[in-house]
Amino acid sequence: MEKLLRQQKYLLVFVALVIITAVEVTVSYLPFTDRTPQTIILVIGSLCKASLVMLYYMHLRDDSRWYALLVGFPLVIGVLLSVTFVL
Amino acid sequence: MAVDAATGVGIRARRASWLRYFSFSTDHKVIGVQYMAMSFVFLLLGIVLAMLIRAELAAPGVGVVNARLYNGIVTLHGTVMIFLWLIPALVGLANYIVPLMIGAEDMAFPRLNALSFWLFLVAGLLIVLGFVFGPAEAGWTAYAPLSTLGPAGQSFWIIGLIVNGFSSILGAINFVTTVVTMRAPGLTFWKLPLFVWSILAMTVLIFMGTPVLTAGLFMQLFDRSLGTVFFSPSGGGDPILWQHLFWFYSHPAVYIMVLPGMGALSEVIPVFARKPIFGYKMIAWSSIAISVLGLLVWAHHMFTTGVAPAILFPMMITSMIIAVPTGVKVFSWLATMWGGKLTLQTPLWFCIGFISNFLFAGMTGVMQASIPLDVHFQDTYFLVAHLHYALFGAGVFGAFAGIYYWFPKITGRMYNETFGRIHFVLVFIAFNITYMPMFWLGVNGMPRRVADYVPEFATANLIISISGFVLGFSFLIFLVNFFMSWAWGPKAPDNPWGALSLEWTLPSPPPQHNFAGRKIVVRYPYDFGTPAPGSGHQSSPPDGAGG
Amino acid sequence: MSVTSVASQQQTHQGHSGTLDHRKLGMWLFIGSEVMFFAGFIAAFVHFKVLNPAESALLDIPLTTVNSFLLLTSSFTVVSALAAIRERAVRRMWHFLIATWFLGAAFLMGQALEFSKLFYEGVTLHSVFGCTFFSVTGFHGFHVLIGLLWLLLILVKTFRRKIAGPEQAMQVEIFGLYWHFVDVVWIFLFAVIYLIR
Amino acid sequence: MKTNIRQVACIALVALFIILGGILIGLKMYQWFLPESVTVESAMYDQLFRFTVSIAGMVFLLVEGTLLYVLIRFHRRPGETGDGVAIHGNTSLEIVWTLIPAIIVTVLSFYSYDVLKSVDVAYDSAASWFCGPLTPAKALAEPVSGGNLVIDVISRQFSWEFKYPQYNNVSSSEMHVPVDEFVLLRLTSEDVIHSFWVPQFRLKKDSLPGYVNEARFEAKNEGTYPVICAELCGLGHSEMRTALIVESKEKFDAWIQSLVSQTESAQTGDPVAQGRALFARLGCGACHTLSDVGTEGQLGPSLDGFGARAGGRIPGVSAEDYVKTSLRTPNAYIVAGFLDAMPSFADRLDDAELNALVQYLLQQ
Repeated sequence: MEKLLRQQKYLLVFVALVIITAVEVTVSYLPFTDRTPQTIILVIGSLCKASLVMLYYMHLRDDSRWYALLVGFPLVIGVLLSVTFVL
Repeated sequence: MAVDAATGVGIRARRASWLRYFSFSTDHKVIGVQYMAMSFVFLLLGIVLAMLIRAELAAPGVGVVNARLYNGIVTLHGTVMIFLWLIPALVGLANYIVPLMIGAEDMAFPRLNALSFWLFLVAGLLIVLGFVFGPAEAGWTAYAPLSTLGPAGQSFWIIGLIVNGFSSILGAINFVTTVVTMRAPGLTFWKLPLFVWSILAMTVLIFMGTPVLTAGLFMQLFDRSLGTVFFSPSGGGDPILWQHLFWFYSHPAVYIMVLPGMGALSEVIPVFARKPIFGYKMIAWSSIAISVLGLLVWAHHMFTTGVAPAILFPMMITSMIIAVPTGVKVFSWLATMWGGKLTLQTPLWFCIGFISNFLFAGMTGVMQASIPLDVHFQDTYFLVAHLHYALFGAGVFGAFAGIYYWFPKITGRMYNETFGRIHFVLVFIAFNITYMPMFWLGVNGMPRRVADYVPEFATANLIISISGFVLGFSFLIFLVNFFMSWAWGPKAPDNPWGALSLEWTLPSPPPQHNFAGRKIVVRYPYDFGTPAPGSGHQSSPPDGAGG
Repeated sequence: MSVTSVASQQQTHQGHSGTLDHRKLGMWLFIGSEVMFFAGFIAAFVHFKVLNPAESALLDIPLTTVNSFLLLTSSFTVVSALAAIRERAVRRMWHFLIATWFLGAAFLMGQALEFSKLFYEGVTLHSVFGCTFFSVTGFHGFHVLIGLLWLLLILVKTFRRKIAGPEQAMQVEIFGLYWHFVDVVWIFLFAVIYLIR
Repeated sequence: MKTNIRQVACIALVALFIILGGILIGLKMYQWFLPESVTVESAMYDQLFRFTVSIAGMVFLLVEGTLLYVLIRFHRRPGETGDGVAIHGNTSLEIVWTLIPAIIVTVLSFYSYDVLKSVDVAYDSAASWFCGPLTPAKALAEPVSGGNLVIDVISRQFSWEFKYPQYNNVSSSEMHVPVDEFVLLRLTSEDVIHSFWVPQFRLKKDSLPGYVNEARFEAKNEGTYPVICAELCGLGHSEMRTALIVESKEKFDAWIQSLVSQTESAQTGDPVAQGRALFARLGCGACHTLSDVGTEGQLGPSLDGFGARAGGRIPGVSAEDYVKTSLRTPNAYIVAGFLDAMPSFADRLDDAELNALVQYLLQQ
């Protein structure tokens, strides 16, 4: 029973990923004059997707905090690094 | 090995024990010794190069070496001393000690551990051999586009550093995993020796910083071999990009080289002062703070490049804030010694030297963190002096404190205390006479990495060169002491210093599987002092040889 | 301050302290450093994209969208394979892993197609866009390739009954971590390189 | 614990000693340590330096003093056994020595920002705050706006060239500036990264290939000061220095006018004169000795009596071809005992200029 739920969960996550991707692609085609809102949507979208994969497929949600810490810290610093280079 | 050497058994056993060090061993102790031994080989090379530099600079005008050779030597000296001597020496020490300190039988991934050593060896050979194929002559910072235009040796240098990067990333992963998963039962994080804390902080820096440098090195390699234009302005590239990627690793590299020394101090000082470490948690947290802040200061090497203040100014502030945790460490060490019963033996002397030199590194560091001041200091001998105070005065002194302190445990012999003290006195005095005048030289107009200089700097440079040769000589005293004592020194007891951390509960040198089948008594490792609260332990003063 | 506790040393490499598995922790640390590696390249790409935004118009978004779906699906199949082996359903795991392998391979082929098209359109390594784009996506493709080889190894082990139940699930899980990470990298690359103009 | 009056007095005395000593160190270092201060900016720099070093001096006295005291007071006497007192820490003390440094560096940051605002062009506007002074190199082509004297600093391996865009782009290998006037520098490089450093100005700016970097200063004292390349730029790095002359407005005007007329006459005049001007402008003298121009560079071979030697150097290569090749692809022929350090001038000289230079060199 509980196993079945887990399978459903994985499937749901997958569907969510697909939907978000579809939304992202459509958004990228919309003829915005100002690109900023579009960029924001896309960034948020990809962040959502990444966190979905990491939380459920990589089991960060139920696993030890250590793993989350050890990958979260690089993620934050890495984002900072990239932001630095935008300037 | 303690068995009588007369019987063939003893001899064969001894020979076997020597051969281990030339094999693909997975024993963390053997690997640790391999690391340290190799690093000392490279140290000798680095010293020879330094002597050549000082010989060239002893008098103005082109003397001993020509400009090409000089730039090559400067580049190789920096690279060897940082990547092939100091970091490997400290990693080797940690490799030997950390598993013992946490009561583990070995590292978490013994084969990976061996692999990282042999990768390091390959990297070292690549970097040194590159010198033959037209030396890399862009300095150890390898600023593009000078480096992308340079001779073939530069490519060897790049590939060598990439391999070295893999080696240290694997090593770092191994350390963190070991400390997190292999601690003896009951050994909580807040009972870890501070050396382990500092190694943890150091390895975080390694596995965060090195990949970025590796990315940059790949780009530079592509620029040289595939004709990409990452750093070449003619193709629309940006030379400053390299500086960002390089310093993102190479500033943390400074803390990578200093943190283990700080850890060693936090071990040695309480033992030789017979007093608990002062403010354990603050010291542990300051290590973590240094490593986190250390990742956010890289642009302070680029204050003269004209990069946006929006990047430079925040990094100036973070650079200054790093002075706070480092200050906490220094004050805590002083407070630990205050009211103690200091046994002034070589390890403690090196700790005192560390504090004294590190003070200068710190003060000039804060000065260089301030953008307007640094604009004048940048790329001058002031900076050369500062970085040697940090890496040599602090990093190397800390390494020596650790090496002397754990020498009995590693070799099973006592080093010669008299030689040790001579070594300290010589290296401390020569060090300060060598590098102190460089502050003045830099401020008054001597840029770094010049083969020639104006006559008014002749006197200062001559003094520096002479004292530099003495400094180089002082290392020989150490090496003589090291090998003589290892071969013929008096047998060391299990715990010559009366220390309380786990590694001293083992025989010296420790058996192959460390704690296999032993009871591990976990306790707070700084439980010195009378009356010792909690434990009924009445510790006795160190009875080291010559003490 | 000084609590004293006594225990006998275990002989295994399994962690004494806590429930953390050292292989899994090692993998996560490796992923952490990989994050920084790609951060370096993505940073470079962003840097130049800001400097000259025009060039990325050549990119073929429909093709790469298909590629993204392939990779996302492969993530799903991997995690399902793990679930399967945990339930000792080796056959189901086998199918899922095979599917993963082909999805990954298809992704690589799509990338090869894309690269050849771009070359044909005259995007070379000698422009900032070219060198940043090819290096970052190329390194990602390289990671996919490594993943495929690793997966091949696991398939062989399964075939040889070396992986037959929850006892060996860890091998699949660690491979899964790697594979998901490669997917996550692609999620970011897809947004940063292709979609954000 | 109860504190008696003597303890308090003692601590107060030590604190006083440390503070006064620190300030003294700051003042003395400021006098002994720094070179002459020439510009408005360097004066501000020195103030900040004095302030910082005074604080550093206090820290120095505190730490080294404590260290010495501890060594003398607390070392183990012969035959002495036992331990120190088991003190594990003192929260309030730890807070104090965390807060005080924090406060110090905060103050220092604010002070530094204050100085930066007035010395660094990057802090002039919000725009430059976010993009910095760096602009693509083509910016140099744009006409100069504003009344200040603008000097384009062009660096190449291994010489400096100073262009004066407001004086129809005449250029010199020495830098002349009038005293008491704002000068705006626009730095760029033709090959690798160099760094423009004048110690007496406390001014250093990298000159990057492909970019224009900006710096400004206002000199207060007349005199001659060194311009030094601070960034490793190749084999001639240590030779890459020239003079910066601060002189009165009149002298400066005279100098620049003579330079303008010289340049015009050189352009109209015979190729030899033009070649001589080129030799001076391109800073060939940084590496080559040539008595006619009065240079004594050591990195490359001397060019005195070059015309006589050039022909026979390589069998079957005429003197003219030899010089042309040596300018276009310097590594084709290397004179024995010298390094392949010379950069190519192929795309820096048009044919007319190349010929002029060749003619001039063959005259030597």
